Formats: sequence, structure tokens, C-alpha cells
Amino acid sequence: MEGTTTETSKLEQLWNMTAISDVTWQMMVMWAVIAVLFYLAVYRKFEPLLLIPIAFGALLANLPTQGLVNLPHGDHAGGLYYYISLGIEYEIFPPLIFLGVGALTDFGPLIANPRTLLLGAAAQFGVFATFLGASAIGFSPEQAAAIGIIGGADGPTSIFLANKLAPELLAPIAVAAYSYMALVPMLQPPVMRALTTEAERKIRMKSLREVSRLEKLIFSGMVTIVVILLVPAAAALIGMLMLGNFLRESLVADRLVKAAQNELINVVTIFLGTSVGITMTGEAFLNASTLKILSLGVVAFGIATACGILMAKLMNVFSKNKINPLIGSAGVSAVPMAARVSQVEGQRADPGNFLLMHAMGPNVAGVIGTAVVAGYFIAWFGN
Amino acid sequence: MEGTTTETSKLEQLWNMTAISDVTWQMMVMWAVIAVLFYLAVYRKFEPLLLIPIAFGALLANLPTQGLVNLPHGDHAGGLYYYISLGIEYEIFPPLIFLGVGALTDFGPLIANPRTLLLGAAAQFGVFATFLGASAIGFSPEQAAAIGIIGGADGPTSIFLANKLAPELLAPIAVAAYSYMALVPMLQPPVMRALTTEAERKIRMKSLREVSRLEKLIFSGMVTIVVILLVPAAAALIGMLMLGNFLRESLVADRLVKAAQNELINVVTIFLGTSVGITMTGEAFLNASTLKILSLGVVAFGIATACGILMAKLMNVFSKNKINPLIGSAGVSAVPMAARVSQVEGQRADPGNFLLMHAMGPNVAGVIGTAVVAGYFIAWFGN
Amino acid sequence: MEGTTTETSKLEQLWNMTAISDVTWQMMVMWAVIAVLFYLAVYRKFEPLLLIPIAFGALLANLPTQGLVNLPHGDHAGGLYYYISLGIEYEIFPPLIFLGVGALTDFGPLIANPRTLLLGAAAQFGVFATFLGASAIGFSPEQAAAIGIIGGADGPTSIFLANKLAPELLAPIAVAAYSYMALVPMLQPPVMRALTTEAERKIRMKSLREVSRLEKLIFSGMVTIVVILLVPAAAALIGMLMLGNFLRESLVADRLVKAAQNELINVVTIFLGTSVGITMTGEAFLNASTLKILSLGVVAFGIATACGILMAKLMNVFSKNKINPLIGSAGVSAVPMAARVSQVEGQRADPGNFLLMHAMGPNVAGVIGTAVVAGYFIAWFGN
Amino acid sequence: MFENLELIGTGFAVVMTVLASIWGTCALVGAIFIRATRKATEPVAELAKVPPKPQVASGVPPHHMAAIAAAVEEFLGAGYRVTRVAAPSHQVSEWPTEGRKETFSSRRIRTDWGPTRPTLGGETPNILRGQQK
Amino acid sequence: MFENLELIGTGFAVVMTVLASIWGTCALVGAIFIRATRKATEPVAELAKVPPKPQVASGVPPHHMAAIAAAVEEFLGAGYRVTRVAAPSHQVSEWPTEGRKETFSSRRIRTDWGPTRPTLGGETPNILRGQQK
Amino acid sequence: MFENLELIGTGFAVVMTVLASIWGTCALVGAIFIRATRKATEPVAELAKVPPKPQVASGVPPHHMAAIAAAVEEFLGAGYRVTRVAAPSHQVSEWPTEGRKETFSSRRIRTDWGPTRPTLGGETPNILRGQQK
Ligand code: NA
Ligand code: NA
Ligand code: NA
Repeated sequence: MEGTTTETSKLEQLWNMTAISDVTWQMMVMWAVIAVLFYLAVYRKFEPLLLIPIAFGALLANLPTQGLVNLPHGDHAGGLYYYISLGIEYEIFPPLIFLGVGALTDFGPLIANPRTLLLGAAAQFGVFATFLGASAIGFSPEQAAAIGIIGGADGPTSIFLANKLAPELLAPIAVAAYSYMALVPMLQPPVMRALTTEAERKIRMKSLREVSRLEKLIFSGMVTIVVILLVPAAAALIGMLMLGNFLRESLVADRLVKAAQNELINVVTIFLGTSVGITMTGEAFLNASTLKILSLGVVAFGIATACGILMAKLMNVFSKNKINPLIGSAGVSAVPMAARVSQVEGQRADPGNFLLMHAMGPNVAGVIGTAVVAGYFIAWFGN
Repeated sequence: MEGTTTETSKLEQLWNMTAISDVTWQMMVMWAVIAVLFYLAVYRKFEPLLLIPIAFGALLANLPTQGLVNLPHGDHAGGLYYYISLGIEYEIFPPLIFLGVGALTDFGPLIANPRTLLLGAAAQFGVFATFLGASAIGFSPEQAAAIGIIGGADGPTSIFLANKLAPELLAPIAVAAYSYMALVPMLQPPVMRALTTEAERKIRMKSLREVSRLEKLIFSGMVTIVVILLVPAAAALIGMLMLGNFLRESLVADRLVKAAQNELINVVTIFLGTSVGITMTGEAFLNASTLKILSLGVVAFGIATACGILMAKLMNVFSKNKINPLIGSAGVSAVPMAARVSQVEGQRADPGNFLLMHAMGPNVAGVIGTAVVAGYFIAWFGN
Repeated sequence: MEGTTTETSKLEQLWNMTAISDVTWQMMVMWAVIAVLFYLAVYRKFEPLLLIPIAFGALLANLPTQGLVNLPHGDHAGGLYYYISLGIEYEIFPPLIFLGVGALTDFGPLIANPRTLLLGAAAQFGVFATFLGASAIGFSPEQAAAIGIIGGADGPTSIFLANKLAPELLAPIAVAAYSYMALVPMLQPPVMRALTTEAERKIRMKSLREVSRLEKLIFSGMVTIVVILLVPAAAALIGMLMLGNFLRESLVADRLVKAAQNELINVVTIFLGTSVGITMTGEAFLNASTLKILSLGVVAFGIATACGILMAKLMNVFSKNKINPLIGSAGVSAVPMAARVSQVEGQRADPGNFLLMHAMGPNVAGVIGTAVVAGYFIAWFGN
Repeated sequence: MFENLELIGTGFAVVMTVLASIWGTCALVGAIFIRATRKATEPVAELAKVPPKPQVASGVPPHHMAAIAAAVEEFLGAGYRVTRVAAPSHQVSEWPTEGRKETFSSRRIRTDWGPTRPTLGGETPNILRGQQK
Repeated sequence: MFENLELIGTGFAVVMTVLASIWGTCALVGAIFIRATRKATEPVAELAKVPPKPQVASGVPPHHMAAIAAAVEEFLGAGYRVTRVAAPSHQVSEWPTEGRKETFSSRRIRTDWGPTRPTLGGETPNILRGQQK
Repeated sequence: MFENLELIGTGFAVVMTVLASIWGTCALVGAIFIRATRKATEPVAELAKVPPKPQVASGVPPHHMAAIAAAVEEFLGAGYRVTRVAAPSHQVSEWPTEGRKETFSSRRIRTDWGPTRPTLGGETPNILRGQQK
């Protein structure tokens, strides 16, 4: 670069410095997609804490950046997101989010009425049905599994599994998972009303017993042991979830609980969201697969909702203490939105009926259930 | 995995997916040990902020997990704790904890009465005596040093040294260190009463002078320089301790002090605790060494307490301003528990005697002293 | 180390354990320099949040430490700051700081009066003039660029560029940047008074219009796109700055904004500051280059201030709505100190004149401008 | 396709098995706790015939709540309602650093307003003690 | 040296171009917003001849401010001035975990003072519910 | 064994040496400070014979403390004692971002309650300024 370069070549170099010539039509289409995501996140409040970072990451992915995502070579450092994304590639961020989720979750309603675990299990059928559909329309089994898990309505679990089985689909799967979680109040009610009678929706459930600290602590430990013994590949997710919950319920580690609920989860969320978004390049996102995944995601949510409700109705056949089938839909997780939907639909039928706490049982059971399914897929595909 | 596998092999595979067959008797014994640790941490409040993460990590270590601790191989990422434990292996977490400890510690009482540094020094004799004992019963010199440091009653220093000299003993040493720190109110008083007369316990000390900001800042810098010049291997611990303290005493960096006192120390504590716990496998923990270490730990605390008291009595021989020997026991650190024990014992002899602030001097001196000993061991063993 | 060593060699080894013999005269000179930095940071409040960590890091760098900065070799871990400094070497810390800065910055005044972007651009001439001067007195072009950026008055940008183009000058450049930012209230007023008439200083500007949330969000996205298209090498800095700002202005991601403004920026600041300081060894700092850099830094600030003011006067020639040239000096950034200086100087001429919000426009424009210049240098030198 | 059905069949079975196992264990543990609680409360039920002595109510007493609500209404007008009166959930642990904080936080002062904690003797302390260089 | 001048020339041109581009775009966007605002406010301006009905002031009403200031003065003496009365800026988002926190924070209690939230029925709840082992 | 005794001997010597060195330095520095303080206070002692003018007490004045305590007792009953009246320890630094925060935090608003800071003119500001749309 010493003096011998001519004026012309310098100007050329200057033009080459800019990256306007590197803009592709895919990028420009993606800008429109990103604008829609921003609109949904900011003005419609679709899970803004994750969709904003994802969409901003996608914006960076669809600009001709330098030094942001490049691999390190020789003495040169890699780009910023080469390093931050390692948190996803090494599967560190989702378990850390689960640590915070555990510190924020009260399993009391589930412990008081453990039957509702079956509702959380039933809702996982949506995952498998979607897996079948995705296989049928041409996705590989691994990809189909990662797509199916969208029906589990757990963002971190979806990202965890997609990174492991189908990293090339990470972005559309994450976007679908978080978008549909935000859409739960619109997606679920039609299914719920179609599958229940007026009388069923009016069922009042008896109030939940109190659960002591010791029982909650035993629950944390017991779930850890049972799940890991039966599905050891779910260890990272369930282990961190229950560590967070144990700290929370111990009542003697407040400093750590607050750190897990706030500092850790917030910082990791920024990194996780942008890392997911930055995989959302035009080439990876603008293709038929993405549309298929988005369609399959809706199907997954619908089937999961239906299965939860049908399981509740099935259980009522065998049980004296009737379950209001509206809480079955909460088994998809999407905590606590799905439980609120149950509450709202219940009050629509009977304004004096309070289903919220009853719905929290299947709701948090769905989190455990989806983590189990993820572990099962990982084990099946031999990862 | 494409179609050719038979039904039988699939079922076998399914069984192999579960890990019930991998449970060993050692694991089950460890579950009992872990239950005891949980009980001590939650219901007896034995340093719960560290013992809960350690015990939960131990639970994960004694379940047949997958994808939690495995090394990376080829394209596959390592387990979550493969990465998190690097913070211990690379000796990053203990100095960061010390950064927070420095930001939380006021060295004022020590600066006002610097004689008490000798009490903090004397208590370190417990470390050396235990080293001798551990060598005598068959531990290698490196192991004996790591075991001896338990007598210093400083968790992060113990973990730091154990990782460097005897990583195979990390778990029992950490458990012993934190358990005995919690037991200080039970371990120390008998020794204190045996070695002091009623008259000595009634000694009132003259109140401490005020220490200015500048003097505290000079102290931070001076300790950094003196310790690193004499024991350069203690640089990481003492450097971070005094950085935190300098920020604190500067009074102009409140944001950073709060970050060190809260965000940083809390998040690192979760990671440090679980990383220690996850080394606590049955094979590593259920052997004679652990019992020996636990026994030696008690001895270490006892000797350290005695030496602190005897040094105070020795100093009284040469000094006009008498020291209440009860503050000598605070030299073991275990901040601020040991200082509180001095206060309580002092008031038992004379209800009008307030020893707390006087005891804080040797108490924080003990932290420096133990870091010096750790540096000395590292240098001696040529690491 | 087993028994065969003689007493003498042990004593020698003991002496070798201490590091008093390793103290060099450069170290002792540096101790004086560090004392001055501490004084400026603590008692004169020169950017204490960065100068204290830098100075403390420098203290550690100028003591004969062990295990603090050494490279890993074989099975032995590297020193603590070998690992922490990777955050600078891999260019992770400065963009993270910018994430927090974006979350703390309101671009409203700039959006309401976008003309002031030109003032922020003009101030960057100080960078180029200093580059020319630095080249003239013998620095390599890369070094000269890194020195010139001091005139941009943006600490993280200076560290980012220095690490990329001239890592050997990182410490003096960072010290100069932060020191002169703190000196803005002394450096700028003489230049401001020299270049403006009494009448100009009395110009009152019409009050700024209100800027809606949507407009602020569009601004964030638009700056990201425009800057990255024209100067793709600025992507990491501008991308993170605008991500933080978008989160802030979205008003729906409060948890994340607070994490970026507090937890993240505070912890990273401690690490960034000490990592910079620890490069400040006597050999690297005590030479003619440092003095030259410090001198060039003053020149850079002076020229940048002058160019901002002159650009304002130039714009007044062509514009009906007159700009008070005193706000031109705020284009150097040093947010928000330079804007306050404009306010103070304005009120000195006319006590009823409130320039603060008007000066915030060029002030934050200067942040963008300096990031653009940094990207330009990186692209030019082909990194 | 057969492969997939097999995957689904076993998969759903696994999920049901795992969650049913948790249900079973949970119900078992719960039964023990419920029985323990019943035993503990039964003697109390017998004693309940004796009029219980008025207990110190845990929580904010209702009349305090009313007083607080009234005060708020006085200040902010009728449009405001008190929806929550809460105690901080902080629980001090015995961790050394927590103790250090508790013991020494008095040293971090804001020099122009007031003491960060009162002295034992009760007099207003000199808050600039040790900070005036 | 020529090399350097070229670097400076192009560099300064780049900076001016970039920031001027932002200026241009910003001015364009701003013009659209200003026009939109004007359109939105013009009908209001016409209506303004009719005396507007007294609006509920957003923000702390001035007389409340005065009351607060007076109360503070009463307490702390004339030397203190109220410089800021602010509402917390917290906005609850719809994020699951945020919701979880909202729904369940009642479980984390400090057992010796009061309930962390009132019950729906209004009675003082038993705050030790489920915590007494 | 001899090896070990040597390690212990030198080790304990090292610890004593290091901490004694700190003691020495500390005592030296302390002596300088004590002398400086004494010099600074001596002239004051002479002046003390003249009755000092009543100082503005730093800290919360005792009668305010009493008033606060009385108010608390009124509200919560005799069982509660005021154990701490404290000013926040926050000290604003000159760091740029801190300044940004101070200057601009008004932009983050909660639109349904009140202004986040009063305007210079004193009137209740329109807190929805720039946020409606
Ligand atoms: Na789920
Ligand atoms: Na110690
Ligand atoms: Na600048």
C-alpha cells in the first residue's frame, strides 16, 4: 500500500470499501421481512424480548458487514458474532435461560395436582404429529424433529434441539417458535371451543392444597433424577431448570436466585436472540423450507392444543374429580400465556370460575415434557 | 438408522436410551450424601449460597447424564459443564470472587490497629500443621498443601489452590472448607475458652481511630505491592482482592463496585459451586481420602484458632495496650463469622464489651494471610 | 524437589520466590505515573470508572507478578489476564460497551435537527489532521491512524482501533483518550472563545420539535443500514450501538435495556479497563512515543473543537436558521461533557440561553462519526 | 415411514412414561405430606373447642391497610387504588460476603445528606468520619 | 506524504458523505412525520375555538406536586426542595418469564412481616401458607 | 519429613514476614496521618474556647429522626422500631454514560401515570410528548 498504487486503483479501492455493490435482492426482501418482525415485536408485543434481538440480528445478517461474523484466520480475530454465537453452537445459552426459567417458575400447582402432568405429556403429541408431517413433505428425520419441537412452545428448547439436529434451520425454527408463542391467545381459543361442550367449560375444580417448601425441594430433586435416568440426553436442560428451581424454593439463596432471574437471563437473552438472528441470511431464510416450517408450526400448535384437551376429557372418563378440559390446552407450555388463555375461556363460560392456578399445572408440565421430547430426539438420532 | 434395524434392536436401543442400567451403588450412596448436604445447606444454613450449587452439581455428577460433562470430539460440542468448568480449570472464578470480596470488605479496622495483622498471620500455622499431618498419613506434598489450606477458612483460595496442586481432591476440599466455615460458631468457642482466662476474656480494647479515604487507598496499593513483591504467585488473588477494595474505597466508582459486589459475584458463585460439585463423582468422593480430609479439616480449624489466640497472648507480654485474646481466633478468616464468635464470647464474659470491630482486623488479615500461604505453596511446588 | 536439594539451594529458591530482585527502575517510575493517574481519577474525577481500572491494571503490570499474564503452556493454565484480555484481542469488549452506550443514548435532539450531523462530521477533521502530524513525526500509517482517533474522543472506539492497527500503542492511546475526555472542560473553552464573536455566542436557537417513538426506531435502523453500506468495517461498533438504542426506544424491552445499561456495561468496563492497564508495562509506556502521543492528543482535541465551530459558522452563511457556533465544539463527542461545555459557554455570554439539548445533536453525531472514521481506517489498511 | 411411526410410537410412550413416573412419585410424596399435615392439625382441631387466644395476625393488619389506603387517597385523589402492600422479600443469608455487606455498608456514604445508619448511642453520627481525607 | 494526503482527503470525504446521507434520510423521514403531525393537529386547531372540556391531565397534577412539596418541607425543613416526582418506568412485557415472575412472585416471602400481595377476597392472607414445612 | 519441616519453617516465616511488613508500612503511614490530623485539629482546639456558631448538622437532624419514628409508630403500632434512616449511597460520577443517563432518562416513560421529571417552567409536562404513535 506504499505509493505505487495509482489514483484510479485508489478510487476503485474506495468504491470497493463501500458495500453497496454487495447488496443482493434477497437482502432487500429480508429487510421487508425484518420490518414486519419489528412491527410485530414493538407494536403488537409479540415476545419483544426475543423478537427484537432476533430481528436486529437478521438486519445485521442482511447487510454486507465486515468483521462481524467472519471466522478468525491466522493472527486476525474473528468477528464479534463468531465469538458470541459460540454460546449457541456449544449449547450454553439455552440451558442458562432454563436456569433463569427455573428460578422464575413455581411448580406448586403441579405438585398439588400431579395428574395434570398427563396433560403436559399429551400436548407433546403435537410435536410427533408435526414430525410425521414434516417427514412426509420431504424434510430429513433430523430436520423434521427440530421442526416438530416448535409445537412444544418452548423457545430455548427449540433452539437447543435445532442447533443440534438441524442448524441450517435454526433461524426459521426460532422465529416460528417465538411468533406462535405470542399468537397463543389467537391460535388456541377456536380449537378449545370446538372440542369442548358448554357444560365441560363450566366445570369448577376444587381448590389446590398448599405445598410446603420441603415438598417443592423434593420435587426438584425427584424430577432431576427421574428424567435423567429415563432420558439422560435431557440432562442439560432439566438439570439447569431444576437447579434454578431448587435455589428458588430453598428460600436461603436469594442473591443467586435474583442473579439467575435477572442478570444472567437478560444478558444471555440479548446474546441468544442476536445470535439466532444473525443466522437469518436471505439465502437461508428465503426459500420454500421457511414457508413450510411456518405452516407446520401452526399445525403443531393446533394439534398440541387439541391433544391436551382430549386427554383431559379422557381422564374425566376415569376420574371422580373432574378436570375442566380448558386447562388441557395449557399443556403446550408457552408459560404463562397458555394458562391465561384457559382462564379467559373459562370465565367466558362461567365468570365465577378461576382456572388460572389449575392451568399452571399442565403449563409447567409442558416445559418438562418438551425437554423430555428433545432429549428423546437427541438420543434417537445418536447425537 | 434407515429402516434396516429390526424391531428387537430398536427396543434394545430404547432401553439403552434410558440409563437405569448405568446407576452404580456409588451413585446411590452419593445421593444420601447429597441429601445430607442439602439438609445442612437449606435447613441448617451452612453457607447455602455455595453448598446448594455444590450439592446440586454433585447430584448431576451422580446421575448417568449425557451431554453435560463430556469433552468435545470432532464436530460435536462438549457438555455444558465442560465449558463452565473451564472457569475453574483456568483459575478464573476464584479471583473474580475475590474481586467481589474486596469490594465488600472494609479494611478500616485493620488499618486502625495494624498489630492485628500478626494474629491473621499466626492463624496460618493451622495450615502448616495440617500440611504436616496430611503428609504424615500418606498424602503427597501437593495434596497435603491443598488439604492444609482448608485451615485458612477461605473458600475461593482453597478452590484455587486445590485446582492447581491436587485437582483430584477439589470436591472434598471445597466441601470441607465451606462446611467448616459454617461450623465456626461450634468449632471455635471450646478452643477459645480452654486457652483463655476469665480475666483475659474481659479485657476491653480502646476504640479504633478513624481511617481516612486516602489511608485506605494507600493500604490497598501498598498491600498489592508488598505481597506481590514477596510472594509473586499470590498476584491473581491479592491483585483482584485489592482492585475490588480500591474501587470501593475510591468512592467515585459506585457502578463498578456494585457490579463487583452483586452481578459478578452472584453469577460466578453459581458457576463455581456447580463446577465444583460436578467433580464430586462417587469414585472421587467415596474413599478413605475424603474421610481423612474431613478429619484433617477439623484439626486445621482447631489449630488455627488456637494459634491466633496464643499469638494474642504472646503479644500481650510485650505490649502495653493489651489485646483481648478472644479476637485472635478471628484470624482464621471465615469473614465475618469468626469475628462474630469473638464478639459473642466476649459478651459472655463481660456484656458491656464490644469486640466486633476489633475482631474484624485479624479477620480480614486472615484473608490476606491465607492468600499469601497459597502463593507460597504454588511457588514452592514450582507451578 | 524430593530431598536431594541442599539447604543452600533451598534458601536461594526462597529468595527466588520473592521477586524483589526483579524490580526494574522502569517499574518504579511507572509507580509514580500510576500514583498520578490514581490522583487524577480519584481526587480530580477524571473518568474514574475507566482510569481506576486502567491504573490498577498498570500497577499489576509493573509488579513482578506470577500467574497473572503468562501464556498457557502444556497442561498449565494461562494467567487470569491472559484470558480476560482476550476480550480486547478478539474485539469483543468495545462493541459490548457500545451496546450499553446505545441503550443510554437518546438520539432525539439529533433527529429533530439533523443538520447538526455535519458538525459531528466536521469534528472528525481533528482525527485526520492528527494522523498527518503523527505520520510526519515518524509513526507508521497504522500507528498514526490509531493515534489520530484520540481526537474522536470516544474511548471504546479508540481501544477498538488501536487493538486492530497498533496494539503496541494500546495503553498510551487509551490513557490519552480518557484523560483528554476528562479535560474537555479545560481544553475546549479557550478555542471556543477564540473562534467566535460575542454576537455569535448569543445566538438563540429555536426549540426542538418532538420526535416520536417510530421516528427514533426508524433512525436506529436507518443509521445501521447507511453506515454499514458505506463503511462495512464499522459494522461491529455501529451495529451494537444501534441495537442498544433500538431496544431502548422500543419501550417494550425494559429488562434487556437495563441489562445493557448496567450489568453488561459495568462488568465489561472493569475487565476492559484492567486489560488495557495491564499492557502498560514500563518498557511499553516509558518512551518517547508516549510523550508524542500525549502531545498529539491535545492537538487532536484542539483541531476537532475548532473544526466543529468553523463548520457551524460555515453553515450559518448558507442557512436562515442560525446555529450557535458554540454547539459545534460538541461534535467531538466526549458525551455529554462537551455538550455541557457548550451550555456553560453559552450562558456565560447570555444567561438566558439554553444550548444543552441543541448541543446533544452534534455530540451524539460525533459518536457515529468517529465510528465511521474507525471503519474507514480499518478498510483502508486492509484489515 | 415405518421408521417414523416407530419413532413416534416409542417417543410418545417415553414422554408418557416419564411424566407418569413423575406423577406417581409426586402423588406418593404428596400422600405422605398430606397425612403428616392431617396428623399435625387433628389435635389442634380438638383444642379448637376452647376459644383460641387472639393471635397476632401475620401480615399487614387490615386496619393498617385501610389507613394506608386512606392516606394514599387523601394525597392522590379518589382515582387511585392501593393494589399491593408488600414487604421486601429479601432474606439475609449467612454467607460471609453478605455479612460483610451488612456489617460494613456504612462506609459507603453520600456525604451531603445523612448517615447511612444510626449509631448505637443514638446520637446523630458524624457521617464524614474518616472521609474528609 | 502524498499517500497520506490521499488517505485524508478520501477519509474526510467518506465521513462527510456518510453523515450527510444520514442527514438527508433523516430530514426526509422527519418531513413526512412533521406533515403527518400537522395534519393530525389541524382539525384539532379548528375545534379549538370551542372551549375544550377540561382534560384529565396526564402526569402528576400541579396541586398534588404542591402538596407533596409542602409535606416534604414540613418534614425536612425549608432547606430541601423537591426536584423530581417520577413514576417508575417499568413496563411489563408479555415475555413468558416476565409473566411467570408476575404470577408467582408471591411465593417468595419474608415470613415475619406481611403478605407480598393481597388476596382477591381482600382478607389478610396467611402468608406462611405452604412454607411452614 | 525433613523436607516438610523445611517447607513449614520457611512458609510460616514467609507469612509472618509478609504480614509484619504490611504492619510496619501500615503503622508508618498511620503515624503520618495521625500526626497530620493532630496538627489540623490543634488550632481548632484553641479556637474552641470561643463558643462555636451553631453548625448545620450533617446527617438527618435528631428531631427529624424523632418525627419519622413517631410517624412510623403511629402507623404500624408500638411493636415497630426505626432502626435505620438512610440516604441512598449513590454518587453520580462524571462518566459519559452516567451523564447520558442523567440527561436522557426522561425519555423512558410509563405513559399512564406521571412525568418522569418536572419541566424547567414548572408546569405539568405532556408526558406523552413524542410517544403517541
Ligand atoms: Na412445552
Ligand atoms: Na484465612
Ligand atoms: Na467522536
